Amino acid sequence: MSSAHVTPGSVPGPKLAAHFASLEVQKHAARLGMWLFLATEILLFAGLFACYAAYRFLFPEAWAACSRELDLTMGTVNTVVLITSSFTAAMAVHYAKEGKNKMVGHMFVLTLLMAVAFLVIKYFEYKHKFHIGTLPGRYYFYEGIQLPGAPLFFTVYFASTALHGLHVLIGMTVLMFSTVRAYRVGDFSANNYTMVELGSMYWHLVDLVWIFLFPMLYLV
Amino acid sequence: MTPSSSIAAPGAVPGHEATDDHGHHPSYLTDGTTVKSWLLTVDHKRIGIMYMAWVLLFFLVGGIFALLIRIELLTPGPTIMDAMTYNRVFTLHGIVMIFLFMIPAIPSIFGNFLLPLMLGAKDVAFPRLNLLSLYVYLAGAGFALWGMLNGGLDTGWTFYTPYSAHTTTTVAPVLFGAFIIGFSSILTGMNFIVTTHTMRAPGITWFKMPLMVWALYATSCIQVLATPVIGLLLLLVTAENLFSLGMFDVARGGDPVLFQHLFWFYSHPAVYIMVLPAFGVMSEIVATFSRKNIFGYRAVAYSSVGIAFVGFFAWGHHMFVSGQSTFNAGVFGVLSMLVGVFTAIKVFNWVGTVYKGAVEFSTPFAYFCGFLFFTVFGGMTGIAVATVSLDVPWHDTYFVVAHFHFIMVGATIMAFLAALHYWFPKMFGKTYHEGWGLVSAALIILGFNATFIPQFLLGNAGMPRRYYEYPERFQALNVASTAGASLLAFGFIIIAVYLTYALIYGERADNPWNSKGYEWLTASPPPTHNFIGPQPTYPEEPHFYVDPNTGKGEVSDV
Amino acid sequence: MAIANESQQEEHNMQEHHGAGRYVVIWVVLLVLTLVTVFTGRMHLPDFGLLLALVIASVKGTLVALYFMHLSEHRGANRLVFGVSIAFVVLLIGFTLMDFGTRFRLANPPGSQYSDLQAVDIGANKAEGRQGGHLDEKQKQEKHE
Amino acid sequence: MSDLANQFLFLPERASTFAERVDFLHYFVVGTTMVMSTGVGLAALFMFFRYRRREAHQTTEYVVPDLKTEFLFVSVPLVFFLAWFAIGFRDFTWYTTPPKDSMDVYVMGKQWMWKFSYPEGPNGVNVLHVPANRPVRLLITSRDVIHSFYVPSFRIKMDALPGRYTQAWFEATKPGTYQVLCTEYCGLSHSKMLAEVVVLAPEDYENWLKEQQRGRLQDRQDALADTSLVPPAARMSEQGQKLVGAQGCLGCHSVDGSKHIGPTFLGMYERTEKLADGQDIRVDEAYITQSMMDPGAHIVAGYQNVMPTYQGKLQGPESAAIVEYIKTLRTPNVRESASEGPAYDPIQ
Repeated sequence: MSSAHVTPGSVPGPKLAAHFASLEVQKHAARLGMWLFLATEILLFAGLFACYAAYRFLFPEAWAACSRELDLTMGTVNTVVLITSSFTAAMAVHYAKEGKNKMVGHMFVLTLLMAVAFLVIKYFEYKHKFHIGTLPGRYYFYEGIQLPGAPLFFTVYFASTALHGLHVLIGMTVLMFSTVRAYRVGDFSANNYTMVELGSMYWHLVDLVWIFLFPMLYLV
Repeated sequence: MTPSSSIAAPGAVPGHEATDDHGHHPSYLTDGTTVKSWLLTVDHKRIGIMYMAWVLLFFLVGGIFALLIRIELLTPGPTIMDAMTYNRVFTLHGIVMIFLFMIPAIPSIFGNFLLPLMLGAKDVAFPRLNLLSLYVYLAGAGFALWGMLNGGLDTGWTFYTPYSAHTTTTVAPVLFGAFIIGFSSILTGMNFIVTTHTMRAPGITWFKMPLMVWALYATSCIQVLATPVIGLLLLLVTAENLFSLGMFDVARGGDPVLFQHLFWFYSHPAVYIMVLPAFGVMSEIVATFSRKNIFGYRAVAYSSVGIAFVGFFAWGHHMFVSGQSTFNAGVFGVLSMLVGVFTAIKVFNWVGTVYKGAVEFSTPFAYFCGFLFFTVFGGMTGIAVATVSLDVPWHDTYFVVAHFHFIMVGATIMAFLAALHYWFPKMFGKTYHEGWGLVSAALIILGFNATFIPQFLLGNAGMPRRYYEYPERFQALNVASTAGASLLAFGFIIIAVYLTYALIYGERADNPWNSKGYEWLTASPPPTHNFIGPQPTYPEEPHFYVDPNTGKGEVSDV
Repeated sequence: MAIANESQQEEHNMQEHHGAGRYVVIWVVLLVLTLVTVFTGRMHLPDFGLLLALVIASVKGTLVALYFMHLSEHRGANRLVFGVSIAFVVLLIGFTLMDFGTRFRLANPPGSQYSDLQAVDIGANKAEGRQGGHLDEKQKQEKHE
Repeated sequence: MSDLANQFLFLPERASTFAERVDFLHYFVVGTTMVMSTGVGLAALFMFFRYRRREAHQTTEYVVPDLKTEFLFVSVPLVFFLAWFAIGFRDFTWYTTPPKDSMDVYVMGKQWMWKFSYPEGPNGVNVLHVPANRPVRLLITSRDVIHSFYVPSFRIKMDALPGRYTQAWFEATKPGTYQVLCTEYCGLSHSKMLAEVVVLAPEDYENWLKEQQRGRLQDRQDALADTSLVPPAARMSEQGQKLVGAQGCLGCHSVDGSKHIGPTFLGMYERTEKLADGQDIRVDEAYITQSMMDPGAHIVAGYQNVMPTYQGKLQGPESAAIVEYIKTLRTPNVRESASEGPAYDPIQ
């Protein structure tokens, strides 16, 4: 987009790339693109959900027993943390529309802090599992549950939480760019908030996936 | 309603003179000649051309693997390699041809080049993502090639567990490479969908889009929705192979059939990723060369979307004898029949298009004839193998191999070559030698038949696929197949020679077919921003060859 | 070049700007639903426990998608994309489960609810991992029925 | 008539009840396909010629199909496809539902051979004996990766999944020998994983069964019509299995892993043994052969030097056959009795 130019006018606006007919089109394209990308993310997790569903269907007893082995308190706290971080991300979009760049930055910093909290809690959960041996497949050495399918539960658990954790990290990176821009440049406004909006959409997706993973793993 | 003036006089294209005669607006080929101007370009046309270079290179690699396979199968015993090498060669043939050639071939080359032109846009919606998709593709290809050079893998391109989880060959880098290529496929798909939604020039409503665009749109939907599932699956198998993650591990209660479900959830729609763009290309070509509006335009457009949708729910017909339930076999069997119906609609409408047309039998049309043949027989044998009980003896035999080569190699390569010849003047502003074009088309169509018809019979006789050695009674047909393959290789060599010659010394051409497709209303090769000056008015309908004086007045119903 | 109709429509929809109160309400509802699902989850309802949890999760997910992700204001393609992807997830899972539920029982993983084979072991460590199964005497007689 | 069609389509001999059903549908599908595509092709060719171009910028009439035509385009193929499906699915259901009076045979695939065993009767490697005109249900499993059991002449095929059973059944219609192929890629020697089904007339089958139960050696040559079909290694190992019984090896050597007077054959091949003199030796062909001919040369620690020499008692090919047989017992945890169920050994 070498020949991009700034739209005339005193209000700092977004850049219009030369190949788009108008700003509306450009924003529409960006948003549709993001939704398509989120659709691919949903289908990425769909594969894991299918594995989960199949094995839950086959081994309900092992699933119930293993699920009770997880730390429900930590899981609940993590859910609350992630939902709240999603709320602050939504607020960031709200402030961006009003042009309050400082508040956008603050909201994203809160979101990022909660993301870190989420990962720290996850770390302690993992650590405990490595300690007692509720590990995937052949690495499983926990004596407490000797039901067929138990090692599979932890394969699914680790695969899905690890993939989700990876998405938390990616989401954090995305939000960090918006945060820096909000503080440094501060040009988000009612007609220029696509970057904030898309970043926060990604973060909501991370939240959305966890909203499903939480009952699937902790509340069978 | 009368068609616009630009339709009436194809020669008087706005901006055309300015480009060629005065040189104010260099074509995309000459606008910047440095290496950097190519490698860092965001111009969809240059990206398409770069894709073409790489994709053709991988086609050559895959083709060499194919010839090695055919030579090995000349005799019942070992011929030129040992069993391990053979197992790797057929695996790499599959992986290279599917992930590196067939999936990007038509969408990434011709889709990239033509989609914005056909929609009257300056570029695709996300030009930088478009460039990124090329480099992601190359990165994935690099990983895969590195894995191949380190010994390759012997799982077959289907990577079935538990074999792929335990084989000692180099599985991980190749799988990871395929995973990365998936991203490239997703990026292209996203880009095309958004472009189709937001970048259409004024007047282009959904039902005025050329059928190529419909086909690309349907293809992109599949790419976006199916590719993530195989991405996840490839990661799981890589993890299984490297760290024994255990998702499909039989010893832990895992189910290898679940792997197959997830695998075919992608890989069956992936077949349509390969063949739908071919349908799009052929819709363009049959209209241009018979100078006729498409018979049943809406039926062809809807059937593209229909195939894309129903194609997702037919995956179980790859698993009739895998231990899947009888009930599921029935459900998937019925749904597979629907895909067949959609394809049949297309075939009938293509043939119908010729009715009362004005056929010019040039090279792209010759490929259309071959395509029609391969699609009908490839499609019908597809229906036959999806007819549940018939699949029992045919499954995993050479019958299936011949069937999908008829569709994927026959139909898709016919379309690829047809597109290459049809849009060659558009891309490079030059023409090739028509005589050689027809000769090589005849050679290739003959070669395909000679290669794969014996394979249908081999399948009937019961020869399983992926066999290094085979009982002696299968030899005669195998020799016939190998002979056909060499004919085919010869045909490709001729094409490579005369097209390279045409690229350098070819005669100057602008629109040698007098096509009225919207992409032909700008100069050949097009300028960097596709259209110069006032954009040509979009025709009343796509594929419109009606006499402007009478208009649509005499609408004949059939 | 004019604007494609779709884009205009969407821009129009996105003009709406709501107060922050709406987000707070959604947030509170989400937290309440989380507590409800934890509460019902701890009751270990026998059959429909997971189903109930998933229904609550779907409600939460819908709220996030509609209001945090502004899907309630988006029209056309965006909704279609989201809807189709969810539908495909459901169909993928549905067809797969249908297979496990209706399969020849001995073809399911041994030790599972839908198999007549007993698991030899659970495959817990490197040394085990030879999960097979065997038929009970009773089942041997019944297997033809 | 149908023989001619079979020859034309290169179909193998038809030797089961299922094959008759499949072939009937095959002819129907091929027939309608040929008729319809010939029709479409001729129509296309005619129009290519009839409507050839007469001038470069020729314009054409605007032709669109009416609803009736489009309906025809949809309904005609749909009716045919659904008819094929209905017949095909009926036959498939028939194929996946074994009759109640069928006899069970357990089939186990492993890299790269097939083992057959009967619930109460004998075992066989790469040769399956069944009576003609009686339904036989196969309970198929695998011990390592996925294999697929395919008998072209019966038109039957079913994947062998590790650790569980799939089922297939057939009723052979005429005595003879039919080839079994593996159709799911299973590794290096996938294409050598051949076996055969020997269909015997009912009374011959009874005799064969009795002979097996009496434990007498049976002359394999009588039953085999075409000896070239079975791979040499598999044939040898089967001969070896018989020799081991006939020569009395089993008096001292077990094949199920239990310790007896001599070391067990199970998993012996390629195992590293500690010798009485403290050295290590890797058990290979040479060592096994040497131990048969000169048993005292290298005694495995913990065993007495009590084995007589077989020098002169065994011919060269016979000792080789025994070696082949011992090789097939390579994988640990071999289960000899079939009814125990599927077992699974991950490849290391």
